[in-house]
Amino acid sequence: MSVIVQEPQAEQVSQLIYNDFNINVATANGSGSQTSNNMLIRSLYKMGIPVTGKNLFPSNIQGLPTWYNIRLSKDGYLARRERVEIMICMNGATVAEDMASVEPGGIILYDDTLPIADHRKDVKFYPMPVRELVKAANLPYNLQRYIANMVYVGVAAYLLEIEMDEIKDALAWNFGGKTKPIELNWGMVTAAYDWAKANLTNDQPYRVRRMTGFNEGTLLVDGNTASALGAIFAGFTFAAWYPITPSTSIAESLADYAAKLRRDPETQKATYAIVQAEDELAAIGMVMGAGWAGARAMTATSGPGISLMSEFVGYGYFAEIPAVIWDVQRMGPSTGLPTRTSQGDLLAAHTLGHGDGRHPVLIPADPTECFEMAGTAFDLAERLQTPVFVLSDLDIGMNIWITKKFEYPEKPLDRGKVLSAEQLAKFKDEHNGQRWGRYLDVDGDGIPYRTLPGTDHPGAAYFTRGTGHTEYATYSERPHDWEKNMLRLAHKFETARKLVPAPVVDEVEGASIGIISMGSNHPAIIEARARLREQGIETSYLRVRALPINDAVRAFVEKYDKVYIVENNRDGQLYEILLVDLHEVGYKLVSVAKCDGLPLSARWITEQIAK
Amino acid sequence: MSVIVQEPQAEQVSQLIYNDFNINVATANGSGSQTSNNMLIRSLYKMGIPVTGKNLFPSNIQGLPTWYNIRLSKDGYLARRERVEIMICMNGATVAEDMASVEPGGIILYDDTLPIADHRKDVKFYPMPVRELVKAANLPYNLQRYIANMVYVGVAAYLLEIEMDEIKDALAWNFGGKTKPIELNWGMVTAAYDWAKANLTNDQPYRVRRMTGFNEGTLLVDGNTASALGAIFAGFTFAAWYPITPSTSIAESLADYAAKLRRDPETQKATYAIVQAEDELAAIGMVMGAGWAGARAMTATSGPGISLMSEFVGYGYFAEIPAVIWDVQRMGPSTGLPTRTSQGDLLAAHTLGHGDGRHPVLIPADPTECFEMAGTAFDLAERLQTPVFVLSDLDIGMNIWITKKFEYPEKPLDRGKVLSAEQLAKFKDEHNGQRWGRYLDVDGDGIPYRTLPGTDHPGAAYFTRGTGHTEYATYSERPHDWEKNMLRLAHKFETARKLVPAPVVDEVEGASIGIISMGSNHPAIIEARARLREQGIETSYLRVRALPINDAVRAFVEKYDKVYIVENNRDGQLYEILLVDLHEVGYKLVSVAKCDGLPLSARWITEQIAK
Amino acid sequence: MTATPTRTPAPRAPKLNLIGLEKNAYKGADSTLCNGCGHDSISSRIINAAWEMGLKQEKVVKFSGIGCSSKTPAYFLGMSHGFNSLHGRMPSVATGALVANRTLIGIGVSGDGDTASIGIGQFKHLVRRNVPMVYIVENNGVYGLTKGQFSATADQGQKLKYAGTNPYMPLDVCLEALAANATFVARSFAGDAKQLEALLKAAIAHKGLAVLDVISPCVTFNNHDESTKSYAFGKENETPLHDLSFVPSFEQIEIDEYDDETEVQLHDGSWLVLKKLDEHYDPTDKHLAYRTLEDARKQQKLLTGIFYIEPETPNFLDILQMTETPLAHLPEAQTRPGRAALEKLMAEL
Amino acid sequence: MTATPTRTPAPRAPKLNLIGLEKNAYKGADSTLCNGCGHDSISSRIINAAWEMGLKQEKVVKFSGIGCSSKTPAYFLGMSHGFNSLHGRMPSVATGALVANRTLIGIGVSGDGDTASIGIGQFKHLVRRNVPMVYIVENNGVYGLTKGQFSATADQGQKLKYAGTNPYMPLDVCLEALAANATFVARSFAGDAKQLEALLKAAIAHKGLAVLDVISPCVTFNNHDESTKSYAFGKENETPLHDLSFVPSFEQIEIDEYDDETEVQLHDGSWLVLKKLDEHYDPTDKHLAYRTLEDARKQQKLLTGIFYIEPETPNFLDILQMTETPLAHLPEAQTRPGRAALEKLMAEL
Ligand SMILES: Cc1ncc(C[n+]2csc(CCOP(=O)(O)OP(=O)(O)O)c2C)c(N)n1
Ligand SMILES: Cc1ncc(C[n+]2csc(CCOP(=O)(O)OP(=O)(O)O)c2C)c(N)n1
Ligand code: SF4
Ligand code: SF4
Ligand SMILES: [Mg+2]
Ligand SMILES: [Mg+2]
Repeated sequence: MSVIVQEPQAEQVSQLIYNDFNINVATANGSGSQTSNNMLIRSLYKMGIPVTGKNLFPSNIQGLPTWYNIRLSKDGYLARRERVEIMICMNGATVAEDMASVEPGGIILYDDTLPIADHRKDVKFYPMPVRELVKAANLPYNLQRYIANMVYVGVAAYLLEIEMDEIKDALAWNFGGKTKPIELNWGMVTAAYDWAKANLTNDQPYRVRRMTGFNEGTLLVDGNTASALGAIFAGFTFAAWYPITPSTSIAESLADYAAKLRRDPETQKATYAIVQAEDELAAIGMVMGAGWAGARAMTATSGPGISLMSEFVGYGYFAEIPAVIWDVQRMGPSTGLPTRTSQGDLLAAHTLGHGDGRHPVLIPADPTECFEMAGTAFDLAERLQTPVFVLSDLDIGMNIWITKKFEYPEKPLDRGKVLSAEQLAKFKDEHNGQRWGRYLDVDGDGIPYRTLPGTDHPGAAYFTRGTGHTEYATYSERPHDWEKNMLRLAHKFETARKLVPAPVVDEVEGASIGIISMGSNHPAIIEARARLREQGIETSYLRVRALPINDAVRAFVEKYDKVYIVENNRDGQLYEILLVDLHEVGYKLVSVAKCDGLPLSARWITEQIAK
Repeated sequence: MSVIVQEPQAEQVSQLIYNDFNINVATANGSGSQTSNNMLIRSLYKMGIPVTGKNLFPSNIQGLPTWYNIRLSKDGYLARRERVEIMICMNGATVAEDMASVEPGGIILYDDTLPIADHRKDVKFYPMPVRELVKAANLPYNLQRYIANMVYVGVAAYLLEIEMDEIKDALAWNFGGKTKPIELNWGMVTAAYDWAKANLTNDQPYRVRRMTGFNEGTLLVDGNTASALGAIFAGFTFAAWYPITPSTSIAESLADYAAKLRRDPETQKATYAIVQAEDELAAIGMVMGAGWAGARAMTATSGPGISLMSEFVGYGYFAEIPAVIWDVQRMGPSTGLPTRTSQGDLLAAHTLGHGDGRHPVLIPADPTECFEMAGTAFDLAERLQTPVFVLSDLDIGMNIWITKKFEYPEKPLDRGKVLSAEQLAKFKDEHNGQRWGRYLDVDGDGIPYRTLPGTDHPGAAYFTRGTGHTEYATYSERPHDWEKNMLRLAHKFETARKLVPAPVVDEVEGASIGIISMGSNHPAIIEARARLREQGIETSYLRVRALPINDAVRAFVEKYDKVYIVENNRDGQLYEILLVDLHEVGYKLVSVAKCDGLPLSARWITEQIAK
Repeated sequence: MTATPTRTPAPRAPKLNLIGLEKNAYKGADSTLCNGCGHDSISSRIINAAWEMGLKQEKVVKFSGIGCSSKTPAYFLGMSHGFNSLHGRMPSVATGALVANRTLIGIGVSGDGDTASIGIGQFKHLVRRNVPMVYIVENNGVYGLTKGQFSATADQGQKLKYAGTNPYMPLDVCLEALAANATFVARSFAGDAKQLEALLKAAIAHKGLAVLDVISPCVTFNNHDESTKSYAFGKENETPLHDLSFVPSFEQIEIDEYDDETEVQLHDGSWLVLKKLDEHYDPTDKHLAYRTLEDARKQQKLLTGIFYIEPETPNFLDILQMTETPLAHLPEAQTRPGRAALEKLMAEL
Repeated sequence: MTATPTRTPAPRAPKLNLIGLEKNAYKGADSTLCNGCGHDSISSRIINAAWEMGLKQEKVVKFSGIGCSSKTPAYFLGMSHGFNSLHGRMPSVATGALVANRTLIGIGVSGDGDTASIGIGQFKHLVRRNVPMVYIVENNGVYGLTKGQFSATADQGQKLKYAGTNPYMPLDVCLEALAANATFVARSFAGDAKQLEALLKAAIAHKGLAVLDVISPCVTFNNHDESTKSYAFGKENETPLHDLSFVPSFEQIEIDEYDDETEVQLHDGSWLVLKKLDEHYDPTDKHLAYRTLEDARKQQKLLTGIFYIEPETPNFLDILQMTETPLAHLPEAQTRPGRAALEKLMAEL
């Protein structure tokens, strides 16, 4: 068994650093390190420490390098942070660069069978006798590879002083109380802890300690789970999907939770249907059919999927069919980087399809908003009778976030303007003698009334089509009919402007600079604003939560000398969209866009604005 | 046989109107009136008269109302004109509204079996004994319906004084010299002419007469034929397509002409391949495969087709594959109005696909530019290694236009940066020791070199993919590799900016107003400018011929107080695209957009600008 | 089979059907197809079949893709909702709608281009899921609406005015359905009113997806006598596998069994009676179906009748195990779990 | 058949092949698939077959869609161009490329999701066109790359950890090919090196499209013993139709004819020799192929071998009647008509 011998003697630990550093765990994909990393995060979270985890994994099933970044921030900054103080090296393929990446003064825990290329003098090395500990534990052969990862949990627990009880609780939670795996894993954690205690001198500065004030009233959850739960509590009844990273877990969570929460209490039959389609063209087609027939219908996909959905989304816009489309964005264009995050689908989603047309887009910033917007999206889709996009991304969707507890939705479902047979019979009386027309705007909001197939009234039927039609849904090629209908759709879009979630604004007295951003950039913006303030730059901040934007955005831009539009794509898509709506004040807008597959960091944003 | 008895006696013909009026022929779809209309236009054209024909036909094969609008304009204004002086009524389904639509002072020729709802006093009525004349002609039964339409040709020829020899020549041309149909049709024309001469008093003011000065050096041809010819003279070698109105005739003409012009003189084998694919997804996939393998590959489609091509076009952008995509625009969104024109696909084509990315778009304004841009598009696609769109529309594509003769392309084909085995062997020597990398920018223009499959060199192969890659085409998920590659693609787009066709500018001294427009709006803009000048409003005019725009557009906008962006869509798509590029001067731009399925009229444009 | 089908001589056609409607009430808008188009005949057959079966139109939904054929749902059952979708994509739309409301009776109309060219993928998966609906392919071997190009069902060697000669072997809609595990596979001819109506009724009564490939001449682009999709060819060469009749469940009177007849009882209690013609054809023998269809394709023979049937295989709705109430009608109380459920969930996260 | 195939006892594997290359030269980049993945075995078989046939890699093009399987072209024949296209869309890309350069030898690799789910439409049409290439489906009955959902080839009743139980009957890749008029339809097993190599060679030698459905276990998501796509199942239950060997055209020595053998001569002069096992199977009998495949699907039997072959049917390149020079290499003089042609044309307009 190896002990710490090789590493250079570092200076004494002058000052301990509590709850404020970055751990990076380097493993290979498919090696089961996910459980270990979750145990670390969960126990830190339960200790009250603000913590965030970002999984940087390859588009591969097994064997390629994977990094898991755990940031602790006593101040509550939970964006991706570039610098790493604690490196845990479990993967020979990347060990050299991993060790090189640590900040001076940092520490390196490593599987002691790995080679060390360069004995840096400015960091501390802690070898871990993984192989020996696994051997000693006498594990079932098929589990060895996975449980080996508990070694670093134990060693880290010792060095950082993570509460072992919390690790134990986390394991119990993770394995749903199943004794056998809990014992095996816990055994390995304690063995490693004990080994570390016996063999390591804890002369490094990083420590954790229980704290309060941040994690109260929160959950630790990934966005896709939240999205699925949101859909369930928003009364979804139909989902069709096709597997694609990083959206797959929305559909899979939906299936898991719905099986438990959405059965008829008497018959145990399902109050929903989930269909794995043969592709995205079929998935959206099914959603169109279901939404048209009266289901609350949704799909979840990612970039390539929305490309394939173009024609149907244009149909939905024109034929006015409610549909909710989750686009959990990954890096595009094309197949791109399937396991990396981006905000590159904004423009495509907003304008999807040939010909004229715009679609409402909701942009959640964290799992809580995923939960809420799942409901908002259905309400809007049914109210507006149009496809509504929700643009999440891999960072929100697949990483776990500390996020506000979900509030039970108080508002009843908005099922929109649907006429029952009885309402249809009374329609004329209730609308100044105006006969019902499927595409007739009687309320002045651009939104007509619809009937569902099966409505037991001889006048309920109409013929839905993607071709020109009159207000009474009869075929028409007359220029006037076409134009009138399209102008009504434009007017309906103005109605949407008033209904979509308003931006969230945080204005600072005396600031001359504004920042506009969206979605998962939120934590990085918060942190960047704090850094800018340290540099004497006060900023106000508006977070766009939906397209089309409303007047608040214009009002915000008008107030500031310069407004930075921060986004995670190459082309500055939000910037371009805002330019069109706000062109009179366009000269104030500055695009701050970057896209390399990683969530934006506060450091980079700060540099862009301060420069 | 009926003679003119019923119609009210109109005032004497005080003044004759030569070569300056609008004829509208109302028939039913599939009744064969197309030949008659073509005969009218062709003979007028051959008489030297500026003339234009706009076919307003339904999305139907047989039986629904169709109008054919023939405008004569001695001043050479060839836009759609709203007012009709001469109505030819052959369709009972629309006869009432057709008769009502004529300008006061106009004339109505009608099949005398049709009912006349309202005996307007302000127009002249000329009944035509179609049934009797057909009966007398003793035609083969199956041809009666078609040849019946020659009656109005004969009557119109008499009334308007069209030269009968030109009609005869037109028939000979139309039937490729085949005696039998020429005789049958000519017989009917003359019979009708003779009848008219014997029975009608030509007391109406409209006349044609031979003129010179306009039609010299021109052709009478539709845009789709021109596009196909352009592709043939640009050395296309591969086309894959799926039938869709109004693009179908590009592929069909391509097949017809290629069969004649593109056979190996020795073997009579084809020097090209045209494949009717099973759908548009397959058509663009084939084009991608063929372009990648070194063919000059193209497809032709319309809106729904480009929606379906989204994913592949994004692939082509990212994997850098040359492809030419003709989008002959019809009215969208969705299935829309398949037989009506629009400029609604501009934004979709320019930004097609999820994730970041922009595609060059060429915008021809007439058949001559269709011919030219067919070549430009191939050259650009191969030079830039990217999908290039050509946005024609139904108005250009399917209507016949008087257009400048095609010039034989002098420039050799630009096949772009393709390395042969020999060039590859010398690459390092010729590029400062730099080894060839498929995605390596050695020239600083963002455009790398490619090799074709089959290249006989052991180092020629590379792996093409839609996922992240290094400059050497190896798989990579590294943030830096991704970003570098995407920034190179952005830089390549800047190179495109310099290579695409420049706008055409017509500046008028002292004008304070600018007009920017594109494509088939051109004739209407010319006319609108003349009308505005009559009202004392001088305008300068810039016609965008491609995206991305170049500096000339900015320079133009900077010069004028107000610049109207005139386009045939609802959302003002060109306006929005320009706003992004020119946002500092965005306050000058005014969107003038309309979209009802018809080509824009000068009258409407004039009103928008003068108001 | 335990019970036997029963028939009384059909009474003279009554003016009103079972639910008291005249046949006219089953019409739709006026057709805008070419005079004599096969598709219009099929629409008439649908009107007839629906009227005779006493279908309540409010319970019917019509689906289609794009093409001349796909326009026809506007021309029949005017009191039924219709969804004229996208080219080749009717199957997915129908799937979604029929899952959303399981009480609806689905009738889909497609073309050979719509189904066999662009739409073959969705078609295969619709068949595989056994979505309960009638799927009619109005098969004319050309793209009518885009003016006469070959579709994927055009015969090899066929010549068309503009499109030239077709070099490819056709895809056979029935074979494709069979390979994808279809439970009802039939072919008919637009000119054979009696057979087509019987098949339509059986298809409506069928528990799962019923594929009806109906040869439907395009008089404008593909009706010359040599075409296997022409009226002339059909009239001369149609070879029925059996003489078909349909006995609805509401006409249950015992009669004798005949030697030369096979009866297939459908899920709703109705019967399809197949009277032997030349040879006995057993529509429950899948191998026979493959062989018969493949031979017919090769020999360009127009065989009609029901090639294959599985009356009891679970359909898509059975598989999904949903509540009886249509999803579209579930009240909020049943679709939104309670407050406690959310609290519990969050506690478990 | 006029000639008979001939064989000498195979010489000991030489270090260099016909064109003087070591086997190593046929490798590609290192695989990033899971250890033990069936797909990697197939890559090895391709490397072997290509090496033994002496293929010039510069003349080969590799195509794929998206999936674990579709990644593999990066792992073999590193000196060949490759086109890793979009999910389900390899057929169209391959069609375009092979038409653009008719001298190329096309090898496509797809997955069961890639071919039978999203890609079934393009697959059917590729088959119908008889595009000359090898089309390998690495069939594991799941979506590997997206972590274990059912594909359209999963067995009915199959259970998977995350995906539950599959309620649908599978689409059978070979049946689908057959129904679409395929000219070469075979199935093999990633664990049967000898048979697979023989089939690969025959597929490469085949004049038209050769469909090879290869059962290829996904060790991570679908390798439990009950799965018909597992190693264990394959090893125990693989039932070859015949004992296959391939005699390339360059090994032409006369030998005796055996009673228990059938020989099929391929277009390039090579031979596929089928040695009878239990029963005689005639791979030119299409009816037999349907029956055999349908029974195997129903009974979940893993039958391997060549189900159907038409060695001489014209392929897509024959149909297109292009010049011999690849389109990609035609000089401008041949692709741009002369000035006079344009003048003449304009005069005729
Ligand atoms: C995506 C798309 N591509 C092409 C078209 C053009 N299109 C309309 S109908 C049709 C073919 C219809 O053929 P078929 O299904 O056989 O119907 P038919 O008209 O013969 O009844 C095509 C290609 C379209 N509407 N949408
Ligand atoms: C348009 C699109 N949809 C979904 C995906 C996600 N995706 C990647 S691979 C795959 C399935 C692959 O399954 P299969 O073809 O069986 O290959 P395997 O991984 O099993 O070898 C899916 C759905 C994608 N890349 N593109
Ligand atoms: S074109 Fe053919 S299919 Fe279309 S309506 Fe006319 S006859 Fe029918
Ligand atoms: S997940 Fe399955 S198919 Fe993919 S590499 Fe691993 S074993 Fe192979
Ligand atoms: Mg058809
Ligand atoms: Mg698979």
